[in-house]
Amino acid sequence: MIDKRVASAAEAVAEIADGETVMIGGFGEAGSPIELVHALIDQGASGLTVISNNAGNGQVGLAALIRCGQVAKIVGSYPRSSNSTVFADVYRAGRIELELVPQGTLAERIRAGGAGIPAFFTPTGAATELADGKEQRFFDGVPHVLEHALRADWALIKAAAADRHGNLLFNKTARNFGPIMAMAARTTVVQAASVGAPGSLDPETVATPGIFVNRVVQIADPAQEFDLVAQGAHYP
Amino acid sequence: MIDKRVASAAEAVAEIADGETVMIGGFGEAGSPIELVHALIDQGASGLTVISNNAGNGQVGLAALIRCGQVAKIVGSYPRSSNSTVFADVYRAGRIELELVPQGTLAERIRAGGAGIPAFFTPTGAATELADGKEQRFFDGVPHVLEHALRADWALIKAAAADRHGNLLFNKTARNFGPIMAMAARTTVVQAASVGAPGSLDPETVATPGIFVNRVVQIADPAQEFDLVAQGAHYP
Amino acid sequence: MSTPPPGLTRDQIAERAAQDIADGSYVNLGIGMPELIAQYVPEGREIVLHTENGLLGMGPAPAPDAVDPELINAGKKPVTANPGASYFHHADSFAMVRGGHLDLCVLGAMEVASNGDLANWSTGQSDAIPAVGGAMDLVSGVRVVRVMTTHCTRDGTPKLVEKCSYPLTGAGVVSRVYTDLAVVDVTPQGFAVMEIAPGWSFDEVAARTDAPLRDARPGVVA
Amino acid sequence: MSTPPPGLTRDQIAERAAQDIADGSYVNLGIGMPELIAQYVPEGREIVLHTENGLLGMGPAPAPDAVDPELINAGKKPVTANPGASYFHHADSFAMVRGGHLDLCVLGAMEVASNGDLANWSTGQSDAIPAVGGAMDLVSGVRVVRVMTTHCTRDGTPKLVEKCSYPLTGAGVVSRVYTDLAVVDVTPQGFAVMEIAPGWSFDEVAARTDAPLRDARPGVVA
Repeated sequence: MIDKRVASAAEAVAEIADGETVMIGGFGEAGSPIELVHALIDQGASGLTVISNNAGNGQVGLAALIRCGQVAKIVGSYPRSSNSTVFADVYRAGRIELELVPQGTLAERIRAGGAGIPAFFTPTGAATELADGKEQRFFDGVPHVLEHALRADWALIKAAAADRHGNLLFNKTARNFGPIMAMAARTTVVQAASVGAPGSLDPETVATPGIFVNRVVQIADPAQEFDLVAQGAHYP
Repeated sequence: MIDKRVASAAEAVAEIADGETVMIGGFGEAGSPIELVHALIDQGASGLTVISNNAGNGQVGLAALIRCGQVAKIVGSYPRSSNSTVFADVYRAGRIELELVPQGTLAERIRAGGAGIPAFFTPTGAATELADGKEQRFFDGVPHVLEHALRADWALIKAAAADRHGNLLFNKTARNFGPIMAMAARTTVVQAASVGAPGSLDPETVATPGIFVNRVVQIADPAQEFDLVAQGAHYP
Repeated sequence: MSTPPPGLTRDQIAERAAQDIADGSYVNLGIGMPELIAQYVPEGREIVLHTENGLLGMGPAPAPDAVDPELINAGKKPVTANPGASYFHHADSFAMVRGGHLDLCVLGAMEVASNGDLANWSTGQSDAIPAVGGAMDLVSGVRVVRVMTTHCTRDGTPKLVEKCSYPLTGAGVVSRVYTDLAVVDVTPQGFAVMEIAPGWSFDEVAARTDAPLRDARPGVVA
Repeated sequence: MSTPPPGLTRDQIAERAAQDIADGSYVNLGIGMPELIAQYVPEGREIVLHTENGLLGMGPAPAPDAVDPELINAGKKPVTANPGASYFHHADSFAMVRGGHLDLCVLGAMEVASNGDLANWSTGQSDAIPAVGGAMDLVSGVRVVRVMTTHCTRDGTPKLVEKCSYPLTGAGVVSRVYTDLAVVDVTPQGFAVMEIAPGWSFDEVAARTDAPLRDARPGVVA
């Protein structure tokens, strides 16, 4: 029997080890797997490499994970935030490393990691300083850079609905990095507002097939990072 | 106003010119855009390069297009058919060229064509004769081959439902190559059983966003290639 | 020379930029000033807005009581979805961008060079937090890249230059610039002024531009 | 030597192969004989079948009056979808394959070599119609690749060989072979026989194998 449900966020992230790589879904405040990230803060793993488009908002979620000193490196496209100085402070203090990647290249590298494509050529970033040191090649007279796949030990993502097999639906623009991060991690952990029996989701509309998912935690009424930041919430 | 509807299959394919490249959706008999292919037969363009996983069934659709002498080259993975000798006869007579591509590489090359990725490395086919003459490189000690994007002048695909913007839903395994071929052609022509107003499809479930579609023809009661072949139908 | 009147307002620049968007276009509007353009699409034209975080068919901001924190744009502001919209993940979203499926994007700029180079992501200052987002993807993939910006920075430094001093977002990508003072095309011969704000002269615009300008206004013999 | 009894039937080979599929596995079964395996998954184990044309959670063949020509498997035969199924396009389907997400595939074979090389797509004959399908993708991406086949061709030629004579599907990819005569593992030391069909001796199997065989049956001292 296939049953990917685990009882709690704490149990779902218990095995994340120091120094591992963790993809964290979300774009801005939409789709942040807040409860999973807070469980990771409670759990205490450190020296993590986090792959995430942004670097957190306010004093919760990823921003709090960074503030707690658990993140050694961020791979992302836009770590600036108008509502948080956590990343900026830690970065200026030299206590976190940053690999800056154009947003579409970040997405494509993650998708490649999940699809068994070790490297691909892209025009994005060619002839800019983000191409420095990268292999370049012309196609049809246009310069391209060779970009390598990104994979992770863990992916933490948020879905709107799941079933026991790990099939997922997302909500609007909270989908963002969820489906591709689910593909690219050794162990994908999902928090979903509802978790039904197989057959509860229409097979035509499944956005992430269960084969990409390892653990599902039901968080029936998830906090919205948007609301927590607006309220000035602080974790822990 | 965005209205991609055209009145007939004939009108939708009227501009396909001799020598152009046409992607044709479908896997086996599922998802074949039969009415569009028959309109292309009526229209008469020749010297075509067809990108399609298979090479047709029975004496209808793609098999008929080949029999009519309109196809100079096939790019596909499995041109053998248990229910048709059309391709085999033409191939043995030396009247058609074949580029044989592993099925997943075919899909990924089409997706790359649609995604602006000119080339990528894949392990598929490395150390086989299908890698002969291709650039090879090792990643993590495993041999990979460099594969190039496929694009086309036209894509002819079949959908279950569409809207005026060209958003598409597919039916079950008839989805197969439809979404990626729609991405990779200069002009994508869709036959859909129903064509509604914008808003008639749930934005969470759209499988092909309208940006990838140029023309939509309503074929309310499309023939199934499966049935035509079983009936021994012959086109024209 | 006499002091010229104020240039176009942000809304006026947006209105001007919107006039050049053809009916049926798929368009990405950069964060900040370019977002205003959506409000000025001329009556009778239907355009589809793409926001790179995963929505095609973006609509205007919602009423305050209808905000969904999971329906936002690339600038992280709440938006709505129009009829005919679709949601998708980031790899699919940037396949649209990189694959040349968008007709037009209008971006902000720190500098635009007369060869079409664009700098809009980094001042290169060592204490700044580096952040690039989707700008490099947009300029390398979208068919037509235009810029909407003030002609000069707040301290009066020209943004239209002979060569960018900031790190590039993309090389040779911009085809047209809308500013508070002018509409300027990037041509093989450099900047060409197509229109000038009311009350401004060519020389006054040229004095605020750090590259040679050609007067290509219809009816003007240069 | 005496004539041995008939080997296992196709159904018996399938039943044996099914016993090695762990509960919860994601599995792709090759066209032809391997498809039979689905019918013999032991009671109490839930496995999810992938068919590369775009379905995860494939169920058995439908009743004749319930055939949907748009719901087929990679062998182009009508199938059904189990609860928990999902449909997807070909690029996503082969991302599952190539990306290492499938636990197991069981494929047919024309030849398997003692180093794990597999040939199952082409006889290399000049008048044959070349066709490869998804076989090369499966062997390069799926974590465990096994083979189900008759031990010899109809004319008695061994399929387990020292070196494949037909064009390869993949190099060093097969880990276990189920035949009508034996279960044979591919090891760094070559073929190792793990089980033998009732009524057959090691020597009789070895005589029908075109590569050195090691007897690695539990309890047998080689």
